[in-house]
Amino acid sequence: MNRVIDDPDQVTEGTLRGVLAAHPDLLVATDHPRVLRHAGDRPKGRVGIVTGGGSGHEPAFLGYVGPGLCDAVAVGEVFASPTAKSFHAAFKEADGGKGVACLYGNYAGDNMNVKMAAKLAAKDDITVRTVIANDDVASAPREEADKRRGVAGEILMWKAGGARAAEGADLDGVIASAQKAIDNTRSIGIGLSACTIPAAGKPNFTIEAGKMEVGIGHHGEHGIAVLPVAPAKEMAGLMLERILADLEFGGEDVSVLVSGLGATPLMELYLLYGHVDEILRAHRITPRFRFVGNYFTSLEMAGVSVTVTRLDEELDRLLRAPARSIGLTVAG
Amino acid sequence: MNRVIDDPDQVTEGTLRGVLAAHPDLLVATDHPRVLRHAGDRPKGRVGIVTGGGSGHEPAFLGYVGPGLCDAVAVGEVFASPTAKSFHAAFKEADGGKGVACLYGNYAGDNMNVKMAAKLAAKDDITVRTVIANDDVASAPREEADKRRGVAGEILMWKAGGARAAEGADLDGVIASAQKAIDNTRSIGIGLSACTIPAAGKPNFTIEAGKMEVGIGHHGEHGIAVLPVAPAKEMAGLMLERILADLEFGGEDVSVLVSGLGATPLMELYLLYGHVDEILRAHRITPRFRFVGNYFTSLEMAGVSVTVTRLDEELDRLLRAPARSIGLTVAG
Amino acid sequence: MAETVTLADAAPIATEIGAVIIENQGLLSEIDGATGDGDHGINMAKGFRLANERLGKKSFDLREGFATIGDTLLGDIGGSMGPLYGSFFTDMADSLEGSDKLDRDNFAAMLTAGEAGVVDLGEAKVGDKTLIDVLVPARDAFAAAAKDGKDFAASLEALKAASAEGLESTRDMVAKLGRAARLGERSRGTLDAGACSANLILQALADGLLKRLHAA
Amino acid sequence: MAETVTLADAAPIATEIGAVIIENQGLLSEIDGATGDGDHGINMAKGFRLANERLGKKSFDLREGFATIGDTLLGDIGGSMGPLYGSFFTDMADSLEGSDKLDRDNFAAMLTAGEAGVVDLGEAKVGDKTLIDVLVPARDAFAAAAKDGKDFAASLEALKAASAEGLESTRDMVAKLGRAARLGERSRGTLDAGACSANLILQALADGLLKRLHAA
Ligand SMILES: Nc1ncnc2c1ncn2[C@@H]1O[C@H](COP(=O)(O)OP(=O)(O)O)[C@@H](O)[C@H]1O
Ligand SMILES: Nc1ncnc2c1ncn2[C@@H]1O[C@H](COP(=O)(O)OP(=O)(O)O)[C@@H](O)[C@H]1O
Ligand SMILES: [Mg+2]
Ligand SMILES: [Mg+2]
Ligand SMILES: [Mg+2]
Ligand SMILES: [Mg+2]
Repeated sequence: MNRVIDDPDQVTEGTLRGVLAAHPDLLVATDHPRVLRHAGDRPKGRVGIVTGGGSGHEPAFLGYVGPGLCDAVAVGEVFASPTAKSFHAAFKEADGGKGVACLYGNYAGDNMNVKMAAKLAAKDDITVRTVIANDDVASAPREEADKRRGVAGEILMWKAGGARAAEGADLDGVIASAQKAIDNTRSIGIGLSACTIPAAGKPNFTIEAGKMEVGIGHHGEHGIAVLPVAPAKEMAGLMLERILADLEFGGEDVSVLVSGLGATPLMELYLLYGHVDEILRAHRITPRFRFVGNYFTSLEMAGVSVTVTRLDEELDRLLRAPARSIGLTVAG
Repeated sequence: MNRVIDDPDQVTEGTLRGVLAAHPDLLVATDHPRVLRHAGDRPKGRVGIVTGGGSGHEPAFLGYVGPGLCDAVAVGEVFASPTAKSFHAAFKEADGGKGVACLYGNYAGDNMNVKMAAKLAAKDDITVRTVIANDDVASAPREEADKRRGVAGEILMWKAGGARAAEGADLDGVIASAQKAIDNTRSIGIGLSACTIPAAGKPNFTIEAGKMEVGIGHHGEHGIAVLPVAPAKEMAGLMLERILADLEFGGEDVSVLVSGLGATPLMELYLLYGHVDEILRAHRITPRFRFVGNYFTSLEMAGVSVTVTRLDEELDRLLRAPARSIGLTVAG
Repeated sequence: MAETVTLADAAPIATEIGAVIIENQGLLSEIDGATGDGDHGINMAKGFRLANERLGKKSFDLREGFATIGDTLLGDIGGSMGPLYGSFFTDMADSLEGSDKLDRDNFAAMLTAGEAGVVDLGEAKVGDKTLIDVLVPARDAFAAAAKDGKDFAASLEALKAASAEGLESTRDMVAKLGRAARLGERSRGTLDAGACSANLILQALADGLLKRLHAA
Repeated sequence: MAETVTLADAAPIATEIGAVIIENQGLLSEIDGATGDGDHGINMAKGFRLANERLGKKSFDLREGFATIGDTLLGDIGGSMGPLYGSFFTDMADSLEGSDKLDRDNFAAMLTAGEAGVVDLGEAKVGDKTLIDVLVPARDAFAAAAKDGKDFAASLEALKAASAEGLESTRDMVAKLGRAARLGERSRGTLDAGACSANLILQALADGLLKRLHAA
């Protein structure tokens, strides 16, 4: 894999330097080198939103910091949780006196670091509450939904939580909306090629040519089946079958997000979206919000993820609210 | 290469179906299956903007149709010029009685098809004038600038031309601004891996592991040198050296666009941008507009392109003007 | 030996040309692969297959046949071949407007119109290693034979020979236009793909007419 | 044989632990590679290298040494190891607050505090195939020996034996937590990487104390 990097151990530093240079209007550095904050005023008199996770998933996580979304982000090494101190520093950056909602994904490292960070924040009298995204239906059976990983559905959680905080809701309200967003969201991915952590220099999993891994995780975690690569239409069918069975859909409208995992051309994402749209409509489900692009990636992994969110009036309002960030902009 | 497609001969159809399903607010089908038009009102009493080119470069070209950008697009097969009739149909869709500016890239097929289409349009009493992007400094020496290919710099041309048309300029004015944008724009790419046209099934060029092709074209056209993969900092240096020598920069501010070619992770694009920014500033050149992402791709080719546009007051105004499209949105 | 063929009688030649191109799809792509991107056969066969499909559904004379081919290439084949051969057939059809038969003189005019359409669009010159290196000598040989007083059939034989020679002449040329141009000297030593398809087209056209002239 | 070691005298143990981890970086990664993602050695060595660098620049006693290790792991090592071992060392350091020496009783309390920090955060149970499978039996063996009236040194020897056994016990376990858990039955048959690093840490700690108890 030929890459655009310098020292493989310094890719995260280099990425942050570039992001800050490119988006001074959106993101600023903080005293903590692995924490970025929204360039606007600090949240004052409203709930602050923090997220964080390993790098290599860009535009996640830092790409979802901005007005109407997150206030600060803790940035980990490639595919590794940020440190407890990073999360703690992010909490301090995002605190405006009304508490902090930490909205992140369900991975062991993140869970532990956030827990430690919340302990540290408590000493500063900062109230931190969390919503832990677990939208990946392939990562555990429904009875063990609390073991499921968070994937691209986190974006919906950030959007809902961020919009609710912007509306001036208190911490309970923000947490409730973010939790509602993720509770109504299901995702699943298909991997078509492996990816390589630059510092490791070789992939730590493989997907053979001609095979696809259904249910793959965002770091190459094993999925639920390795099958011969199917036509896009069948891929869409396979993915939606899982999602719709899990979501107990009752005819509501939905938001649909099709994300590339890194190396899959945009044309293929749109091609897949066409099938997803058709299948949903055949189930009398109407995609009211439609996102297609590289929203949550895994370095140069080829593949796609599909995320469906069941909408109610509140979620509709929150998704429609204005927001601006690298990864997602909703015009006001 | 595992892909998300159905019939390899039908990828363009599938892509268009998905795009139309995903963005009914932005794009609508026309009587011609390979022409999309902006979903808003047809341009009336103002100049219409048309572009077109082969597919596989998404979000180019169809991703730059929208308010403040292009009015209609002709879509070719993967990496192949749209037909003369497609361009002709796009001209008809974009004509609002004040003539059509066809802003496209310098490739033999596109040149011929646009020329034929303009002849056909003349019979309908539609005036068509063209600006032919030739921003790729690596594709011919400066003395033969008219042989140079159009690459990601086309986006600046569309933005300038589209903004000028929205301002209500006449065809001469729109053409002059689009031409000025491209005349002040230089691009160069580095390829890190080959890509495969789905219908062909195998790449028609190769880039070895550990090698990079400096100056590669958007379809894998040969560049100016095949070198061992260099650190990102050196890549940035190599690319800017060519661009700055060609642009005869006199201290003005610039717009910088770093685009991935398809399979290069966003984190690497930002990492590269950090170096580009630093080098430009060391040359006392200030990046006033900064775009980093997959703006103009080549299927799943790994690599990057850098595009620098020298700004004057007019170009600054036109780049700042509101626009909305899949590929580029500028808030009003 | 007849000196004219009605456009109605010559109609099948339109689809015969397509058949020859489709038959030689692999060859054309192979030749293109040596110096270009190896898709010339695909591009050409796609266009002529579509044209022949359309022609299969209606009755037409040779002018209408050429018009349909031209239209199909312009409407359905992008890249360079669509407009170049599209113009070739469209402009040939246009030149037959008002005629109901082909003779030595309007055939010469027809070829000239087609060739002019290609040059007008592609701006290729003889020696650039393109289909022009077949079209120009073939047209010139026909015109010269006609000027020498040769009959239609004999002039067509002259065209056939010059067309084949034109194709062969591209072998030693360095490509100046199209994808092969970037290879510079390395493009020398192989035939040009477009010249090859042009030769197939002209041979099929001439053979079709000769057969009908002889039969009459 | 002494029954106490001052925290000042014991200070070098803090960096000795780091040295052992750094030395065994390859081994730890190799073991992790069998069932996990093969980075345990990298993660651990990175943390302890940083901690030892920091300790190299100041004077400290064992409590301060552990506090620096804990702080470094929490501040500079993400993933699971940062918080787990970070808590382990931070909570051990906290338990020594107000003491200036280690004896059998406050050593037992210290170990208990460290182990509790890890369990509190990671919620692992004995048998889950994690570092807990070393920490718990080692702590229990020390406590049992102490209860039996064994002196500090003898209790440390009991800890060393139990720690090694604990590590070995992970070989036949099926992982229930962490990356290895997804392998299910396939995780049986190899040691656990975290258990291996925990054993290295406890052995180095015990050896360091034994050396100083014997020397006194
Ligand atoms: N400007 C031109 N004028 C005439 N013929 C041309 C021109 N450019 C290219 N050609 C012909 O096109 C042929 C290649 O056609 P084809 O492979 O179908 O298109 P592409 O080069 O786009 O892949 C060449 O062999 C050459 O004969
Ligand atoms: N919840 C937990 N509690 C205690 N130890 C754990 C827990 N989860 C994982 N571990 C330990 O972590 C070790 C792996 O560490 P390491 O490879 O550094 O991190 P990662 O699994 O994130 O790559 C495992 O061998 C196991 O001993
Ligand atoms: Mg070709
Ligand atoms: Mg081609
Ligand atoms: Mg590991
Ligand atoms: Mg790891």
